[in-house]
Amino acid sequence: MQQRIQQSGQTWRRWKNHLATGTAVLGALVVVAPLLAIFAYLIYKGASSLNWAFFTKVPKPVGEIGGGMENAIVGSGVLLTVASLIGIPIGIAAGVYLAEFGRKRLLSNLVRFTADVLNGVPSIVVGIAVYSLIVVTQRHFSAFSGGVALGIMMIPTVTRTTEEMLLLVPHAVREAALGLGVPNWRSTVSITLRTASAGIITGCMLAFARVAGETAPLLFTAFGNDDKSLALNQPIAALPLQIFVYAVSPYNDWHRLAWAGSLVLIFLIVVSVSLVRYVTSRGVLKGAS
Amino acid sequence: MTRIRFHQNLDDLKEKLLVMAGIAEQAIQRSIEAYRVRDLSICDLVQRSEPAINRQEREIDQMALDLLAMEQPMAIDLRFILAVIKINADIERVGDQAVNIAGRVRDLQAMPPVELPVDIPKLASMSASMVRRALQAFIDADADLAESVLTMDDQVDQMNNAIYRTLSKLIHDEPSQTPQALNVLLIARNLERVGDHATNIAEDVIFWVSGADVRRHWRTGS
Amino acid sequence: MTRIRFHQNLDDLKEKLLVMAGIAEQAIQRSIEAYRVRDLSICDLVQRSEPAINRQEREIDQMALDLLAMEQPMAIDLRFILAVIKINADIERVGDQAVNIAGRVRDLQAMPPVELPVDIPKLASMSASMVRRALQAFIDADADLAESVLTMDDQVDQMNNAIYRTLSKLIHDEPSQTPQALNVLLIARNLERVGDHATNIAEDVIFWVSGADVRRHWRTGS
Amino acid sequence: MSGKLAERDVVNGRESPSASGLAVARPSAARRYLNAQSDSAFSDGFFKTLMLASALTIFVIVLFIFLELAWQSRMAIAHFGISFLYRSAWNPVSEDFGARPFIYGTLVSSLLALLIAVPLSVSTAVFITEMCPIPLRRSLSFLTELLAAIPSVVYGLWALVVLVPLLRTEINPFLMRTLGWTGFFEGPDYGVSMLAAGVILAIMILPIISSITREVMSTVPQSQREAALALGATRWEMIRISVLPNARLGIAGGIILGLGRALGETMAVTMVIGNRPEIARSLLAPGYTMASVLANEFTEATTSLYLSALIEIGLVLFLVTIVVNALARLLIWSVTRGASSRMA
Amino acid sequence: MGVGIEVKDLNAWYGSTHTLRDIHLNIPANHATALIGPSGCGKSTFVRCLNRMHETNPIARVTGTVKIGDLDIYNDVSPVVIRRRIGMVFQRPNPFPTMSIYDNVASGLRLNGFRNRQALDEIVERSLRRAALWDEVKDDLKRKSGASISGGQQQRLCIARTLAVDPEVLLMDEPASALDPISTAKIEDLIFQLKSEYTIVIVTHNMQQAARVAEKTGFFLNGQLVEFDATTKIFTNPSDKRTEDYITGRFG
Amino acid sequence: MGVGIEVKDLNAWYGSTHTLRDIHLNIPANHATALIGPSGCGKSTFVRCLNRMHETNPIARVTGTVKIGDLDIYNDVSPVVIRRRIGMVFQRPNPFPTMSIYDNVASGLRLNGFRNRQALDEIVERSLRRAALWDEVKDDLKRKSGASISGGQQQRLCIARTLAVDPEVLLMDEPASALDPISTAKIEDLIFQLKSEYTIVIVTHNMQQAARVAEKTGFFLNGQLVEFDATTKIFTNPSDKRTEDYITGRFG
Ligand SMILES: Nc1ncnc2c1ncn2[C@@H]1O[C@H](COP(=O)(O)OP(=O)(O)OP(=O)(O)O)[C@@H](O)[C@H]1O
Ligand SMILES: Nc1ncnc2c1ncn2[C@@H]1O[C@H](COP(=O)(O)OP(=O)(O)OP(=O)(O)O)[C@@H](O)[C@H]1O
Ligand SMILES: [Mg+2]
Ligand SMILES: [Mg+2]
Ligand SMILES: O=P([O-])([O-])[O-]
Repeated sequence: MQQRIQQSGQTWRRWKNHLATGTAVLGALVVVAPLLAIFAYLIYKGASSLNWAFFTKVPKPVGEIGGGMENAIVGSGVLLTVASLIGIPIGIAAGVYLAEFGRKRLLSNLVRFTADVLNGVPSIVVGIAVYSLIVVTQRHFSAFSGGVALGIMMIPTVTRTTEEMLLLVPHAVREAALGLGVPNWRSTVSITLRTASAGIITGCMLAFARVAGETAPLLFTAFGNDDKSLALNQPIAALPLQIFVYAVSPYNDWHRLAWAGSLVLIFLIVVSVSLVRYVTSRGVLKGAS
Repeated sequence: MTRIRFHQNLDDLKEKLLVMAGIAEQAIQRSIEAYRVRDLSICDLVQRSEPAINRQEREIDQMALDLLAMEQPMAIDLRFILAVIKINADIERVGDQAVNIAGRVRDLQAMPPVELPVDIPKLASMSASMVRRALQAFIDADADLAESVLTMDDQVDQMNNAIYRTLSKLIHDEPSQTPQALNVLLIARNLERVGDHATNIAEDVIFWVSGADVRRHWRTGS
Repeated sequence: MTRIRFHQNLDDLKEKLLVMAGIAEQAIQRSIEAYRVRDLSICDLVQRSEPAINRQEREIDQMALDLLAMEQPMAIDLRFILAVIKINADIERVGDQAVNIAGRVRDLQAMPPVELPVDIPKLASMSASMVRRALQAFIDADADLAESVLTMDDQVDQMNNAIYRTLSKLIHDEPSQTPQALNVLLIARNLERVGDHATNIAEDVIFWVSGADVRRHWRTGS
Repeated sequence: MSGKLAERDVVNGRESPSASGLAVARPSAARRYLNAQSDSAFSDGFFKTLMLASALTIFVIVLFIFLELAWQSRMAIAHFGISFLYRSAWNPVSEDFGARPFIYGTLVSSLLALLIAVPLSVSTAVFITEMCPIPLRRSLSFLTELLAAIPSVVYGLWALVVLVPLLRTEINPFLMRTLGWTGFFEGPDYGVSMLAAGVILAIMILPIISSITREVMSTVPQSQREAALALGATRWEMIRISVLPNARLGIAGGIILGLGRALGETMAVTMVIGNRPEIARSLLAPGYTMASVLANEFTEATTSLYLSALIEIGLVLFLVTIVVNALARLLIWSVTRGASSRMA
Repeated sequence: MGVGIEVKDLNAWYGSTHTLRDIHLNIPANHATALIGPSGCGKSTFVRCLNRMHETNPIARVTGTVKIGDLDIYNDVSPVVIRRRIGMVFQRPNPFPTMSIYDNVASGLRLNGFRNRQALDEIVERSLRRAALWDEVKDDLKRKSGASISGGQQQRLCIARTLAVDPEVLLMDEPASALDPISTAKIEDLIFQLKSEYTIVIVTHNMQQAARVAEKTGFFLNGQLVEFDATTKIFTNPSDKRTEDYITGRFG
Repeated sequence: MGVGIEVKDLNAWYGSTHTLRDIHLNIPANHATALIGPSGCGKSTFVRCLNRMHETNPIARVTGTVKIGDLDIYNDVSPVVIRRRIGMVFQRPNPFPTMSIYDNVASGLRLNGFRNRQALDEIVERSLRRAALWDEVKDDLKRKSGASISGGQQQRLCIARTLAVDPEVLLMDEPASALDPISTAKIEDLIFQLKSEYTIVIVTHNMQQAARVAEKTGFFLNGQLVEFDATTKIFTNPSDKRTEDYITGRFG
């Protein structure tokens, strides 16, 4: 047979195989290197600047050494709480609608598209929109407006992961529930959502982690505040905002605080992402598919 | 589920059975020929056919067994295979009867020839035609033709009984002819059994074709 | 693949066959009893058992057919069902022979009693014991026991031949006893056939148990 | 009707068990209980409406953002018309505004990022899913996932402190020497530059693209790989004919997502791009993006026309991301059509 | 105890394809009835019409009457109520993967608000026993998830889950086709035991399976019910030529 | 033409589980050989050892000799070469979904740098004809994707794809278990036709399938080859009690 084993081609094929392997390894290295560099630098710089005061003091006036970011940590907490209260329920409910009620309809396609658009809308644009809606009408910057901006940014991520995770739940599971005479809403809440819960939690955590580090939309909503504040209608500080301000400042001590803030922020994010990974890797989701 | 090969195998099975049936039928005819012309060489022929028939019986049985094991036959196909297994046994016994007849002819040959007032060839042709008809019914999957075999059996039985009476009277009257008469009586019985086997074959054909177990109406009736 | 129900069904099938075999065997014994004590009422009993045997034959056949259609039996199970189908036919014919014997006894009864120099009960007990042994082999799935049936058949054949010679000589010598002698001769043939059927049953048991088609060695050999 | 039925069943269950068709003689505890339950038609309807309202909220938000931006920028639109998009001037003092340098900066920095990130992230994904030993696989994918979660301001900080000096002292001189003749790498070299923005954007979108690619590659069924191997394919050939084609859809999706993020990325870019509204051929020159100008100047906008012009830039950015998203959907849709049956 | 099912003039559509045509059928109570036929002939559609699962498909439509006992399921009650009374077991085992074995069995009641713990314990045990699964899982009831047991066990779990709501009819759409022969035999034994208490309708591609478990068998072809008769009759001696051709593999 | 396969002392492991133990076996050339046995007995592992697919699993290990004709596949050649000579068809059809039907069939040759368009056309047509698929797809060769045809057609496409590289041996791991009866019958007919030209090894759960297509049958149990004999022998009168028990359903 003419096509049986052409020895000549074999060497070249082996070579190509090696070449491809080499390229992939190299690519991976090039990617991993800066990542490790960032981490190493962050830990090195940040850890050396961390101290107790960082968590318990508010910033000192310009030029003075010392102070901390208590105001920013508390502020971020307030902002993220508001954001989650807005983003997660709306996001999940919309995801449920897309997955369970509107598979093929025009309306749901429109919603799906707008969710993708919203996901792609630059955070700063969201900031502007919220600014003109809330800040301009209230005539002052506020924690509430910041929370709303972040919440809006959470919605599409939560919606789309919820939808995707729900679609991963086999149709058979839904039929099983309906076949038992379970009402539709009950089946959706107790079976479908629960089956997909690990994935949905992942989505929420990712959305949370994403907005936790957002700076741009806070620039003209939460604005920042050098004092600790819990009031929703007052300007409020936030970790990323504070980091930005300190990073672009010319003062060394502020740079130090910026690094420390970054480390804390990353630590929070890493913890939440790891938690998510732990939950998902326990295989709760795997059984579903 | 186009089980082409399976159905070819069924056809092969039928073919094989018919070949064997042909040999058995021929053996019966030959044995009667031997009786008519008192020819020992024909007896030899008949007796030599027995191993062939037995071998074919085994082959057919094996083939049927293989098909049952390997093809999950259902409905008409299953009934067909079961009918073949039963017909197979009957045909083999028809062959046995031919051999028995040949044996009797051989005994007769050793005795002084006598003229007996019975028409064995007629009985023989009757029985043989029952076998042929039953086989034709099998070939054509014709239940009606098979039914007709069942009625012929009664005639064969009557002829046999008549022969029995004639011969037993003859023996009584002419004791000198006892050995010959006894042998002929047994030949008649053998032919009657051939008819019975033909009847069995016909019943199996009806069972295969229509699914009705004809014994239900027939045997209990008689 | 724990096909529990299927195997229960197989057991039921066996059970049914044994019940039927018991009736057939009893029929043979009764017919000989009738012969010995010249009792017409026993003949009636025997002849009345025929419809029951026929009905059971049909039921067993149907059950076997259903099992084949519904359970895809394989290997030993399949061989078992095929063996049952064949044994079933043989047992039914054993029953027929009993009925035939009863018929002969009825004829004899109508004639003046004569003392014939043949031991029919001995032949009968020989045949009956073949049947019993074959059935025991079937119950125990014992191929060796079944083998022993095959050797007994030769003895039965010899006894039958001896009876044939004795009786044909007797007829020759005492023409007046012809009708009685002829009937007894036929009874002997019937008993010989019973032995043949027992042999068939034994062969089927061997086939079922060991998978070896015993006819291969035996029929061609003889 | 349903309520009445439930009642009837209860009655039947207690008093005349065999009267109704189904409530037969043996109502067990379970049966009796279930027969007493309503058919939930109302709660089902309510639930569905609630979900629908939430879904519509998303649509309303996007619509609102668009209308708000358009309304707030009406003054600039009226003033400059379409020329706003291609004029290069940016002079708050004379109130002369054009978005061209920002649009240019946004597009170039994003494309540059894609150019760097796509090959790297795809080959990383290939390495992780197809080649690397299993223990290493986990830690590598965890690492890349973490990177996706690092806030951009941290990237900016790192870029400002580490990347920019590194570029200025080591890499840019090298580039100028070897590739200077193309005109893309000419001095003067400030460190903060379009290139720096492109590199930091690339680093930021790398994990996004690579983790999505990795995910879709790991969903390629093992049977597809075995099909190729069983035909006598080498590992690379197996990847080429089984893995990559099956995953291309997801990879395209990941790239688009990365592009979206690069276009709108604000803080890190603001910190390293140099923030100068000029268009230069050299990638080593500073630039400006739409997002950065908003971040830098929005709170300082003093006149209403200035503010309006800035918001119009926001509007343009918004529209650009919509267009990119639409393109992405179109692309994904056209690819899916070819392989739709795979999904079935 | 089970109830009989009376189907009259049943027609069903998916969009504009007419999937079932004029089905007339009386399914006897407390027996197993098998439905066979070539792929796409409408067997699944038919059983899904019996508990109104058909209408969960947005393009599906159905006309005709289905009576369970005296109850006209399309006119007298809502689908949710009818599905509680007519249990269904699907081709692929579909336990709720996030629930424990116990919760799976309890789900039909719990999701409808049943809260009596003790009664629930009893019902769960009895259902698992009836489904011949109790001995295999009793030690892991609340520890193992419904997805962590073998396929055959999962399918029996699904049967137990259905039994727990004490339905009168059990519909099974190729319940063993995804299982290995040993699990299949167990499911068949189970059906065999259950049929004295329930009316069982089972769709199967495997004719021997139909033969083994069902007293009655219906043969569907192109959306029509060609023949409905005793199983032994269908498999040894069907009346209709098309049935015979299908059974013996002369079809298609 | 096919070649015989000689297996000596084959042992295989997944991690530390010893999956195959001391397998000795001679598979005849140009015949179909069926492998049966309960789930998990090692049938798949065995056939995967025959074309060195086993070793693609990172935790897998194998010892012993497998000779295809005179060639010791574990010592004389690379796996890439051996897999081209020993084609494999899997349980679930796995056509390349992104390729057209034509490209699917041509893929094996293209991999080897085969570029002659005209010869390729011929080979594709011949392979599809041999796989009894040509008439059904000839009009859509380059228009339809490999995934857009029915399951049964997909499986025949996979067979055609394997035939196109003209292997000497065809390994099939439950090739019809995911298909409906009609498609199954087509695949069986196909195997029956192909076996005069190829050495075919087919794993199946369906004993009747083994019976229908194969001349020889091997029975595996717990990683051991219990019996290897003519198919009719195995199914009507096996020598080993364990085989008999499995065949007749007395097992387990
Ligand atoms: N969801 C659906 N949408 C559109 N048509 C469908 C759908 N489900 C089934 N059909 C069509 O309805 C007909 C009957 O399908 P059904 O599933 O009832 O067949 P079946 O007898 O169960 O086949 P199988 O044995 O393959 O399960 C088929 O022709 C099929 O194409
Ligand atoms: N990828 C794997 N990793 C670890 N163990 C495996 C793997 N595949 C199979 N095994 C184990 O090897 C043994 C043999 O498996 P194999 O797949 O060969 O069985 P099989 O006879 O093909 O079964 P089936 O009929 O279910 O396909 C089983 O006990 C199984 O648990
Ligand atoms: Mg179906
Ligand atoms: Mg396997
Ligand atoms: O065995 P018989 O020929 O006498 O039936």
